[in-house]
Amino acid sequence: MTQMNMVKAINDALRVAMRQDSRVVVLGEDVGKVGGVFRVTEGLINEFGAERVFDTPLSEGGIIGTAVGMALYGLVPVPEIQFADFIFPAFDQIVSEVAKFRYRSGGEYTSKMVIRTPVGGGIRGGHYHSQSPEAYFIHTPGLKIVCPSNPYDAKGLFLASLRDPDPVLFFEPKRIYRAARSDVPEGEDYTVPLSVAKVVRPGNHVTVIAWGAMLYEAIEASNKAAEQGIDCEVIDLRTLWPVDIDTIVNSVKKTGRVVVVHEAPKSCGFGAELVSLINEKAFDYLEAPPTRVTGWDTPFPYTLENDYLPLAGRILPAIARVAKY
Amino acid sequence: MTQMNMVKAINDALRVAMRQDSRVVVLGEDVGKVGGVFRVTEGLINEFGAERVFDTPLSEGGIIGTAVGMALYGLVPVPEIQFADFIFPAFDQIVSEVAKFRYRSGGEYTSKMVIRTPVGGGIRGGHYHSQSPEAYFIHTPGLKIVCPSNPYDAKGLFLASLRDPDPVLFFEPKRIYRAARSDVPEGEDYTVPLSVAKVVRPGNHVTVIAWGAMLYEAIEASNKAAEQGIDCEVIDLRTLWPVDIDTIVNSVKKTGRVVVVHEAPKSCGFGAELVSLINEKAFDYLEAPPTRVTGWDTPFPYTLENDYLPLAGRILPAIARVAKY
Amino acid sequence: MSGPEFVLGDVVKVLEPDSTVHPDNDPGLSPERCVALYEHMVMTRVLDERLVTLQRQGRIGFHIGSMGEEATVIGTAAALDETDWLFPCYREFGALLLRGMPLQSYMDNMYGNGNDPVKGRQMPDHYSAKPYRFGSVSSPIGTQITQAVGFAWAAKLRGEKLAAIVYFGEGATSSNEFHCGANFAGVYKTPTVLICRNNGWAISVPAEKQSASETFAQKAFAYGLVPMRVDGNDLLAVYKATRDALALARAGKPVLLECLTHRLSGHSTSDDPTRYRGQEEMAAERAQDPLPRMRAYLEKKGLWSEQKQQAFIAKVDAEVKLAVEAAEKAPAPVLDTMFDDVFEQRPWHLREQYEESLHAPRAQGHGGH
Amino acid sequence: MSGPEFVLGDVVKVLEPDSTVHPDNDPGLSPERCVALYEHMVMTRVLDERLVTLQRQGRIGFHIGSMGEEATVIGTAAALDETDWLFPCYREFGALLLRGMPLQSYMDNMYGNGNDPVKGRQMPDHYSAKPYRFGSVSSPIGTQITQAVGFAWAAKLRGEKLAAIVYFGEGATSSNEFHCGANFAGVYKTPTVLICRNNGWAISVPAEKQSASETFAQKAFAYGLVPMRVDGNDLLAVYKATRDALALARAGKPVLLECLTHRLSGHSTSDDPTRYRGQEEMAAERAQDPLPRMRAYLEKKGLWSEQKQQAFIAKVDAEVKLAVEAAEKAPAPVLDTMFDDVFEQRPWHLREQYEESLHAPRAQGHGGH
Ligand SMILES: Cc1ncc(C[n+]2csc(CCOP(=O)(O)OP(=O)(O)O)c2C)c(N)n1
Ligand SMILES: Cc1ncc(C[n+]2csc(CCOP(=O)(O)OP(=O)(O)O)c2C)c(N)n1
Ligand SMILES: [Mg+2]
Ligand SMILES: [Mg+2]
Repeated sequence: MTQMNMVKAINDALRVAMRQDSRVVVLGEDVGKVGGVFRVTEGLINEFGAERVFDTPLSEGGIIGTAVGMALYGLVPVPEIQFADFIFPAFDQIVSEVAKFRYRSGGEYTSKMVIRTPVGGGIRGGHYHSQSPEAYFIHTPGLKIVCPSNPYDAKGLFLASLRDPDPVLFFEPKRIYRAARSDVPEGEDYTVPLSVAKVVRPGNHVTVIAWGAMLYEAIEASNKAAEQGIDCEVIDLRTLWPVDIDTIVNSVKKTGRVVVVHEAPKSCGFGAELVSLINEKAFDYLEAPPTRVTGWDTPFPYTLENDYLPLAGRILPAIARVAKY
Repeated sequence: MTQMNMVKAINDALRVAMRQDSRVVVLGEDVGKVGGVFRVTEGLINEFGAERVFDTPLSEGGIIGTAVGMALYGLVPVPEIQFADFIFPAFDQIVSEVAKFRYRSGGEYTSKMVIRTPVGGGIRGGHYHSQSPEAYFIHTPGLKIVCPSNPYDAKGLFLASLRDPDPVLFFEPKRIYRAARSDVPEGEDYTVPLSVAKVVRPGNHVTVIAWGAMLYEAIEASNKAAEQGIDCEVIDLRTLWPVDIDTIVNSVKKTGRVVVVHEAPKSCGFGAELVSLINEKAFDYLEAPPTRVTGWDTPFPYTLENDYLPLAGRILPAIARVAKY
Repeated sequence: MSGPEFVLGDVVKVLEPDSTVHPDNDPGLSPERCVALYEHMVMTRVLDERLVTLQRQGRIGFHIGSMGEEATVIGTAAALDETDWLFPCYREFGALLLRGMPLQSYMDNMYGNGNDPVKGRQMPDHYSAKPYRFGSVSSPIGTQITQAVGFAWAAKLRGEKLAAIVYFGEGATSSNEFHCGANFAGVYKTPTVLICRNNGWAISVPAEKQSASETFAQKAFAYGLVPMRVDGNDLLAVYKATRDALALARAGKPVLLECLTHRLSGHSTSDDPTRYRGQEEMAAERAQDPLPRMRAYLEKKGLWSEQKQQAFIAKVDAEVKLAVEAAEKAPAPVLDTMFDDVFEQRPWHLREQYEESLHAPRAQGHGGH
Repeated sequence: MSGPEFVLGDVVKVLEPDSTVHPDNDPGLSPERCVALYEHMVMTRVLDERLVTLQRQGRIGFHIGSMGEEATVIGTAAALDETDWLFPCYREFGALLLRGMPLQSYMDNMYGNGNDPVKGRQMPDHYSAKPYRFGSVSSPIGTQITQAVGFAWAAKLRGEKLAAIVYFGEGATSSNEFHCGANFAGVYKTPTVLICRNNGWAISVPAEKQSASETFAQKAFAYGLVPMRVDGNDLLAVYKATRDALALARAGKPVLLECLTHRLSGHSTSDDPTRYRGQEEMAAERAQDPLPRMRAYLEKKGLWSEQKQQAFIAKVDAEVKLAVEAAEKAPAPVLDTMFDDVFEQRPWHLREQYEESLHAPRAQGHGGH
């Protein structure tokens, strides 16, 4: 086992995958010599050559569109979108093509790929280097959405995503790219299964659902809540869609109280779906209104970034409110 | 008053607006001589000339991008996207630019426009001529979303949208373009205010929330429910965002039971937001889990279209279930 | 220091209106092949007419045809090697059938019935046909272009010797996807031929309003592609140009091939072209119909006759009639199929939704016919 | 029948390395104007260096500069009439200041403080400046191109005699928005000059991998635009070419103007160019620095000297120091501003969210400094 950060762990996952399966190719802006602006693809071009790692033109539509073609051929492309905020020029290809290809072709074709992209705030990136666009893609039938919170999971979830038969959007929380460290078996192959959430802190009073970078805020708030005698159960979703509904429902049946945390704007965010699912499946157990602590319904600001993000300071009062309801 | 259908009513609204304000221009694919594939812009080019009504190249990104530029200049563009399914090539301009322009420029610039586009199923259009993408835009701070259910409202809401200072997406439910008829004061100027919902059927047992074409299904189901002794209150949202929360909450406080209906896929659809808002604002009044009757989480199918849509036959059992809970 | 100069080549032509053949460009097709391709054009035309009627009768929901563009569609597809791939726009059912898709499957797709290879999920004329090395029709304009380029790029990376052709209209050159696709083709030198069917119209928008570029072919210069133009109403010229283009593409020089043709009908059964086109102009275009042009050539060579024409049409009519009957008899897709293929396996939420759908009363108006 | 031929014009040049001036192209700027523009280039350079230092010291979050591209940025902006509009990419702070934005406002933007005209909402170097007929910087590549075209189109429709120029890098020519914008400019003959700053790199991707087109200017042929190329390190040539381009654009012939220049730094303060560039190559580019070139010319004409240079730099340094001090003293934006300008008025949900935010403890790490 080696201690590594998330950047290194995903890099290691890519190496393992590419060594094992020559159909895996990496493409995107600056993924070659520079190894990506966050260095996630560092060194891949040296190991696997310019026939499997491509610096592309500045064209997200071209990256995803050609990746679809590669997938139709039978390769397993891993396109990188430099920041999730720049996925929108490729939105038509993702929503109209990647998501619908298997369905519309009666199962003849699949557009299997894993689209990697850094998401979320925390690097002082302002509107356009901070967004968390998961809700758009969850609302689009045909896509799976993953967001790891630590290096071990990141590697295992990436390898599971790659082997899953369906297209996956792999969201990398850039705030913890280097901050989160864990033991990761370097060069080894293992998977962390999709659609299986993880109870990272068991508890009985309030269920706190989070993922990615905000998981740490949820844990911090829960630890503070414990000082007030509130015993939180914190769930790391890991896969956002299809979500592990059983883990959520089991927890809520126990606690009757829920706080959902995410960075994306509140309205029509994934939090809304989670609240609705909990209503559908555990209404009779609810002791308090499921509560969302999220980014505000504004563009992501620059200077006030830390007032925008749903950090522990904002989660804690929500936990307290829900616990006391 | 003249009886007219929704196509004619919106056409009339455009005429009224263009006569009154020379800054209003219309642009889009086939909006000129042909008057749009649904004829909503019919005759405008004759009355207002090729200097105010533009047949554009096949480029939704170009349509919205140049419309932003026109708006920055001070015109009030009314771009048409031929089908809402084809809005995605312009997604970056809408999400990154239209929605954020006022905010990011500190209020210096606005990108005021009304984007018109036909939405929803009912014309046997399959995946790509049937979608209802409202949730994507509600999740994007900075946009207002309108969807009328009848010709009178369509005209009044359009004129209100045009005069509102913020960018509006005006979704026209194509299933009822010609089927819905009402008295509309032709050539006259009037507005129906944004963000004001309408109780179209008062009732005491179950609140049914709908809009656009599905409103009629909600009413039909409610009428059938009445035969079973269930008295539904049906709300036509008219403006989806910012939603008229008071009308919803007042109704739910009375009924304690809610069914939300929409055509878009269920997961992360606008129904989820409504359920969550109701939880936040009327939890203590809820007698049953708020229930969603929506399009399934699949691409929109062709032959089985009527099994996909949340028609009255699917709404009725949901009402009954919620009423009996 | 001066920049590069560009010269756009001639428009490739083979068959003069008087049926003489330009010897330099003659692709040298055998008489049998010429007849077979002509027959295929006629079959496409007959199908087109019949499908429009079925739509007018309310028996199918929609049709988008290739009337007037048969030489372009069939001439390009005929030039492919067996191992090559074809990525369609939506007017290429002639190519689909040429590649081997049975007429019955096509007709089932037109009805969206339970036998439709795409399970009744898409509108008519939105076929997929992987067994025939034929892509999947998608309505959003242009998306197939980047995909074809990516496919050819992948084949090249894997050392497989194939080329891919991709169709789109001149209107589609305005799309994001044309730009992305052409650019990637140029940069990665993918074995791709981009086939622009310039039929002069994007629904009601004429080509002159689509782009201020003098020709569509010259857009190639923006991407390092080879520009070519061909008389798209001339089957032999289209065949010849496509062969040449494929040879270039295989040699690492992707081509943008503009086929000059006409749309001798409305955009689709939903369109009424008289709202935006003059009668005279349409008549002038009908005079350039690729079918009589090829027929005159075959007749001059003694390979075709009025009698053969009648007999062939009768044969096609009979086949189409049978296919229609079978398509109309086929059951609608079962409810189950609505929830399949979203993912390879149904996750819990789709299992639940399927269960829920079983309890709902079936709505009226199923089955597409 | 033959297609059109294209000839790409020469690369416009005025100032030879030995400071002789090509008489045909000399724009005939007054000595005062020449000095003023040179001074402006120097000021930009000094600012660039100072801002990089501030970023390294952690006092500002980010900077994206124009080192090496000063002649391109300032030469183009200087050629505008007062009434013309300018739509920036993100390296045009030199143009911003030339148009009249006070240095202090720019510095406040770099700090995202409470005096920042865009209220601390965007990253540094993402300014908006409507009072100066200057657009709004947006990170997503290319979006400003269609906007500039739409703006110029609107002005033309309203009969206002103005032109709009829009900046973007050669990398941005691959974006959807370049394609849409260039196409609409051609079709509607908008008074727009599309300025491609070809600095050879899109972060780490070299221009040769960006497009297989031999030049970026020739992409004009795809859209019916006029192609022009200019030595982007030659202030006088850039000025001259832009004046010519503006005249064409005003006459209904929009121009794609490629400025050949170099990025003499990393992409931004986040980038480390040594990872992908050789020392020699970078040194060769530094030898083409536009500043010494213009300085030599001025010195030869007796308009400049080492003494003037020192004095001017000292003056700028002092101004920058003051601006930095003031920016650092300014308060951070108040919480309130986070909820303003999403809509013209706050709807209920933003009123509620604002209330909620007041009750939350303020997080650590505000204020950008
Ligand atoms: C992204 C998108 N926008 C609009 C449409 C609607 N539409 C369908 S076909 C068409 C015109 C296409 O013209 P062209 O590319 O010339 O092809 P042709 O139909 O002439 O073969 C339009 C506007 C669409 N399908 N997709
Ligand atoms: C849509 C989009 N994709 C990617 C990026 C990340 N990015 C920022 S600048 C840049 C390179 C731009 O190169 P070029 O257009 O040549 O301009 P230059 O920086 O050289 O002036 C990239 C890839 C972005 N901002 N927007
Ligand atoms: Mg066409
Ligand atoms: Mg560059």
